[in-house]
Amino acid sequence: MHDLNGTTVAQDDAVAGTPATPTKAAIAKEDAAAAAKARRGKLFADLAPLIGLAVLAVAFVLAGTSAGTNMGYAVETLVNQSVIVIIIATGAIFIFAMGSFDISLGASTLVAAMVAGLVHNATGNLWLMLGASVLAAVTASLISATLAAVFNLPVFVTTVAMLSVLGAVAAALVQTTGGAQIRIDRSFAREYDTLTVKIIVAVAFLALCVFLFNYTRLGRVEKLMGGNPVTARLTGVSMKLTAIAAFAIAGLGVGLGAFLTALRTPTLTVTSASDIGMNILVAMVFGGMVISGGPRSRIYAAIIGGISMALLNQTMSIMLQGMAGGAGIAQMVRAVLFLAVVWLAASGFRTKVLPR
Amino acid sequence: MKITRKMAFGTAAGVAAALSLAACSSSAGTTDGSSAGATDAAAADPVKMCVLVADVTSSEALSFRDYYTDYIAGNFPVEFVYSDELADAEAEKTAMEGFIANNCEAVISFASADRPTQLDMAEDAGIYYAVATGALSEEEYETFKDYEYYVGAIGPDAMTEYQAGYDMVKHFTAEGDTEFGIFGGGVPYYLEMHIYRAAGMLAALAEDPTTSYGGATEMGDILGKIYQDGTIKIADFESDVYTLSGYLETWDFDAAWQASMADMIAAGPDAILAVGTGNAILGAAVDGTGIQIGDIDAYTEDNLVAMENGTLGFLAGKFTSINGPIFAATLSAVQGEPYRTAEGSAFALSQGYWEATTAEEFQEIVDADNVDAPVYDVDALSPFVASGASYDEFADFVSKYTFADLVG
Amino acid sequence: MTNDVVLTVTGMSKSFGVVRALKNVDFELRDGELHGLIGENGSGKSTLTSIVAGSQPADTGTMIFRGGPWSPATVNESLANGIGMVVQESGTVPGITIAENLFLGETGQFSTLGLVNRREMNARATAALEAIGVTDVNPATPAGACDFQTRKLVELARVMMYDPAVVVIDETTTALGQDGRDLLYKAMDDHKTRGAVIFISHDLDEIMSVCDRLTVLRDGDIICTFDKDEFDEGAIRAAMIGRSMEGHYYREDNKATANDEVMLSATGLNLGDKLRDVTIDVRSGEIVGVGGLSHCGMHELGKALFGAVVLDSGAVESRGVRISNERRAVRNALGYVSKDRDTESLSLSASIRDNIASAGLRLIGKGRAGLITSGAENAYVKTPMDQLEIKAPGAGTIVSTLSGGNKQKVVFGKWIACGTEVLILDCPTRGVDVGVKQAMYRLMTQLKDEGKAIVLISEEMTELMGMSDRLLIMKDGRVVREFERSADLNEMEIIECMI
Amino acid sequence: MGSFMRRATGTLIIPVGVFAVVWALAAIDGASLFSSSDSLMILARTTAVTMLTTMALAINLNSGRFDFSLGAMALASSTIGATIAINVGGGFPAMAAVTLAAGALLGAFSGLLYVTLRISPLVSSLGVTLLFEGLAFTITGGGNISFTQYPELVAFGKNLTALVIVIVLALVGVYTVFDRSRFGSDYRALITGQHAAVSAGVKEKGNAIATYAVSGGLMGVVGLIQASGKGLIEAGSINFSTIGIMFTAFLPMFVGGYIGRYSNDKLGYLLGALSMSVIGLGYSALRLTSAQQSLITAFLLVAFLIFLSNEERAKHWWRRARLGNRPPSGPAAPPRETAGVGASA
Repeated sequence: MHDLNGTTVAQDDAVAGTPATPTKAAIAKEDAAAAAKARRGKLFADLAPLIGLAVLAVAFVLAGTSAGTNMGYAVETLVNQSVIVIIIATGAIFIFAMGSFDISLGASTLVAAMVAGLVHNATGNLWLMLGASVLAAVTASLISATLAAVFNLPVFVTTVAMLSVLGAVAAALVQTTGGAQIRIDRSFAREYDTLTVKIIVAVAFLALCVFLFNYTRLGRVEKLMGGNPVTARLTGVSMKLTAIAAFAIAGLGVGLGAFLTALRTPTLTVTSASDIGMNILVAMVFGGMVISGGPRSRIYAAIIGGISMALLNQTMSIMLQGMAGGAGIAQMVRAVLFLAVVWLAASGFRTKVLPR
Repeated sequence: MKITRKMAFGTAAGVAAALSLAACSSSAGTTDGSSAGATDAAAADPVKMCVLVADVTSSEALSFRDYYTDYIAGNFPVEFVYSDELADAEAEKTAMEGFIANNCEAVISFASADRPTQLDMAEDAGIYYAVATGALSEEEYETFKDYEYYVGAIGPDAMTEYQAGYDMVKHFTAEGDTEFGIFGGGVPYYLEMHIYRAAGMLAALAEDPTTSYGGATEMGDILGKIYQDGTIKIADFESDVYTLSGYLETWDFDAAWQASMADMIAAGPDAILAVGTGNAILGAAVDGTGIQIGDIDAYTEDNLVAMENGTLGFLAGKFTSINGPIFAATLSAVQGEPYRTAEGSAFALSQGYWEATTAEEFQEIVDADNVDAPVYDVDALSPFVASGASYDEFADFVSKYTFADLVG
Repeated sequence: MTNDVVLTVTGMSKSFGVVRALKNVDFELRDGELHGLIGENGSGKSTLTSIVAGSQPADTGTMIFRGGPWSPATVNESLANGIGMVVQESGTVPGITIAENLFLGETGQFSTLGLVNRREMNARATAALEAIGVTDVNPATPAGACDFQTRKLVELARVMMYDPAVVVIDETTTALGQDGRDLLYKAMDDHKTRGAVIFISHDLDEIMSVCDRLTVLRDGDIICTFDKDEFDEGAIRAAMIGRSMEGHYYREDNKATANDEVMLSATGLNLGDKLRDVTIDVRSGEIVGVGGLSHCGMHELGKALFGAVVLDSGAVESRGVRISNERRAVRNALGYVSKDRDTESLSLSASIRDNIASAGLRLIGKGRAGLITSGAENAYVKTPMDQLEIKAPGAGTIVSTLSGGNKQKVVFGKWIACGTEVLILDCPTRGVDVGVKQAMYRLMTQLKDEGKAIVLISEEMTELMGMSDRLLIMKDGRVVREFERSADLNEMEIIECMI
Repeated sequence: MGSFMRRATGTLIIPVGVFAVVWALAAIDGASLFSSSDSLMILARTTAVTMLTTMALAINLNSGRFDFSLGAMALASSTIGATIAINVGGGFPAMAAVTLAAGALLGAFSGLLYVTLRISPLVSSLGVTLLFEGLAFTITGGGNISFTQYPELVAFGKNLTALVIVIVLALVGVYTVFDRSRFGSDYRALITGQHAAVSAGVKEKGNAIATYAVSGGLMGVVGLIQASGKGLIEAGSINFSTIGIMFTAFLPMFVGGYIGRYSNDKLGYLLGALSMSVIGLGYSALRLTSAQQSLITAFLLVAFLIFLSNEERAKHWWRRARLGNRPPSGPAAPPRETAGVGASA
């Protein structure tokens, strides 16, 4: 799945175009042209998700205004619906950047939200609730990471196992209440389920992630690992510590996302947060994240992708309201757009053999 | 195929164009739809009613939907906007947000993952909210009954659910059956209505003096035990008369589940008592075994076939147009005449099931009430839509819901 | 031997990015001859033959084969039409059987309705192997379960099976034991009765003993061609290196020098049959060469010294610190340049900047609370890029677009920039052109003068002799002999220890 | 003969061991694994579903191609097959033929999309999952397809003989296609030598599309069996709710890879699936709750992977402890199975 030899095609093209008796200057010129072509491809790939976002924003505004949608409320809704996915997906980029794959994030969001709910119900304290949520999520995340590190397992498989385990834990947590749900006090949830709280949490966490990813060793090392794990190891990178750090950050994101989930939907059942696991994956890819990680990982992917998805979902629901089977059509349109954006984003990075 | 970047740009531009075109045409479509509705109903401005549905795939949900979108929308000045399948509270909230943004004037909710949140959102947004085929818990009712935009609830309350389970067992024991299996459906997920139905079944059996469930014989005790265990334990069932030979509930339809189902059927009970969707899940398996299913579901074609061939021995079901009165109350509220109780609160009215034990009864019900000719038709509902009817008149209308009341 | 010309190459040029691998080359192959090609790495031997055998196109030039124009688009097309090549790097696929490898992409000939008749295929495979004298290989064995020599012989058999008029054999003998070599020599000799052979080797003695004619390449040019009766070791060597006028290639001095401080010491290293009781010390200002045949264990030793393998027993220490893993190695200023540059030393899809900075992120962040800004990073990367003259449009250039030499410079840059004190180099000049090679040697000399310690693992004897203060020869996982730098080191004597 | 014994032991140790342990646990609890006349049929049915899913997953995952769309392919193909059989007629033969063909076509479409777009197969499969789920939803308008009125369409899923025949045919078919055919040898060459095989003239794109088509066809059969097993098709499953089935295939796939070292990986998938089905019967006999089942299955997955990943390490320690520094003797270990390459990503 690694996109090695990323731009070899560009090089081949340049070589094929070399004139019959190449002078040094001509070679240099060809070289510059090849490099420029590669840069254009890269730039385009970087821009594709933004183009997608812009297209969707335009479509949303057009659809919304012509259908008489309450745009002010709709925009606020956009934030409400995307912020949790954005937070969790941004944290998860630390896992994906190093070439690992975590399928259990949705389940751990659920468990963390439930723990948050139980702690709140026991203590009534907002901060304890937040702390418990983060602690539960980080713990779950670190169990996967340490299992994988200690026993040399592929992370993906440990997270598949975690998915089952967390599902069972959620069922057990619900049973402690002697009912189908963990209910958090409604008025308390309403007090804090505000745009301000969401934006504070999101901005704080995203700033932390951007800082760690772009301005510290951790982000560089993860991209190196994603690009070529053997090289990373032979450059003195501790794979285990890096993986544990990445999973801890992702856990923090899940914890915060779960905290907001508990406030947004204070009635938690075993099916709560069931869509989040896949949504964060789609959001990341939609936003231009390379799923195999490596040097082209982008910390902003989740933000772009999360908003794009919320825009798309709202546009589709405006357009298809009242239509039987509309959900199926909406989902197919989503799929086509998703594939189109991914394909555009990968357009500068073709190889001779099929990507894996 | 060689894909160039030019094509890529083309695709992107095309997608944008298509989306915006679709956007325009969709608004046009909305207008068309409403004018069509208006022609029939001879009213100018259709009321946009949005419907929250947790499970859009069941045949029950589909027939309810047909009743609203085909019959009601064709005869009243309304248009219906349905939600997608709602898996959880988050999905409900997202759908509510979409409804509010898109100027719904009322929400009729079939989704119960987080009713308090829905109620709060509707109240904040100033749109009417009604609960269909369900009820708020007492505690919830006390909290929300004075909300200005809460219309009320019509549907089986917990006791009605309990009664349906009770009636089912009474039917089979009257036929002389003594050995049963129970399909507990959503009991492990603490689905309240399933627990009450199961409790009703056990309580009916426990009327025999030698019979008890873990020592419990009364409704309250039985409910308590089920809530405590989160399941039903057949080992705790004691009786000299009756046998509980199998128990199954819903989870992944995997090897273990299928083996458990086979065990339950292999034990050869006289009947399997299902808290819901029993025929859909077990019908194929019991076909030809002589075991009957008692079910609480809806009057669908599948269930009719099952009753004809003897698989389905008892059905307590919601009839197709059961949601007529809640619609009438909601539309009335939107048009400025909400029904309020004497205390000025939102109403909480109960409606129960229609029961059928033979194909003939079943057929009678289907003939009497279907999407084309519902029992709650225009004539029945119109007197309660902004026509000055009092709360008591409306409550009386709702309470007469049985087959005998409505059909004769 | 007839004197008919079977293949003519005229005015062929080929560039890879900024590296000109072939410069307007003319070459002639006669029917019935065994024609040797010799030259330093990067001299253009493999480029020339790979174009002839269809694995890449030339930029310019024409080829005439058996009287007609020749420009094969693929290796298979070339093979089917009369020119086959056994490549330097392993070309077998590990997950399929020997027989399937022999008929890779060609299994259609055994299939009816898409089903492969394996009995027939295996029988044909056995016959093909026996044709080159290999009798002890079961064609149903997965290639991945066979040793390197067997896989190499399978490649030879695959080519020979087509009975091409021209067979190209590219530096295959380094992978072969004596028995394998004998099989190869016999196959080549037999083939002369049916066509011609181009044989590429680094081993001057070997090439002189088996070839009828010998062409020397250097820096993408053909220098000269010798007939058998003109073979003279001195003259050939002079033609190969031929750069006395261009300043010193290797080190100028002939004396072993080193400071006192022991920078790296390994004691009693054991690892399966790869390392057996290896003990070495490397001192400040010293270049310790390690040589031997490909599978003598020297590459494993390189990794072991860097803490990159889990040893059965033994320990590596650097200035009092036990080097038990790569992380501790880097923290203690060790650096490692792998033999497999693209897969082990670089992140190809990353930029030059990302690669060079990767070992020094702590240094970049030092004094600024770990904060890594692009300004600081660019400044950090600029020095090695300038010093090593890495040819690229900028530090943001993706490494996969660079030539082999420049890639290797990036790897060196990574270790130099972070202040490495002990550098373990495994075949550092593999696949780089002569100019870069010279730059590397200069750099090594400079590092030695600065008091760094260097372990130079190489398959090239001239390089080892030219650069090492001490030269350790390994065989079967053991250090069998140690030579000290002096003017009168005898290459033959050294090679004898290896075999 | 020694080699035969070694191979037979390696092949059978897992299924026989699992059976013995599960049987013993059930016996201690006083329960029987085969308590009803349908037990064997259920064993065959779940074995068939698990084996086919495992094969469908493994044939692409071996090539590093991760496929989330397996469940969606089963859903969409069975929805198409059932809709046509119910609305057009033709009975079970029509339903089976259409479902199988639809599965293969959907698979081929998925493969075509991947080779045309040349994007990561995992990402492509995410899009394909959404597409196929959406397709099934659109066909039925979101409703379930119930077979209560058409029991003849699903009788095959309750027929032990039919299920055993499906298992045998699928095993022989997949073995023939991947181990005996020209396509198969190209396929296996591409797995471990993508570049070498492509440069030797193997048509990678066609091979990939065909592999996806086979995977889709297998999932079509799974869809058919599941429709029979449940008596209904939940065509309203969207938002990735079909991906769950993929996770049930991991453990059998790893077991299959292990067994493949001693005999054949396809046979291994069967035995792995059989083992999982026996464990399922055990869960039922022991009356474990679904939460307990998930925990045990997760534990088994991790434990088996720990065993696989640390086998070499364990041997290394063993060698150190027993032999000291003497070199090991004996033949080289068989090559490690490449299954799970993609999963490590």
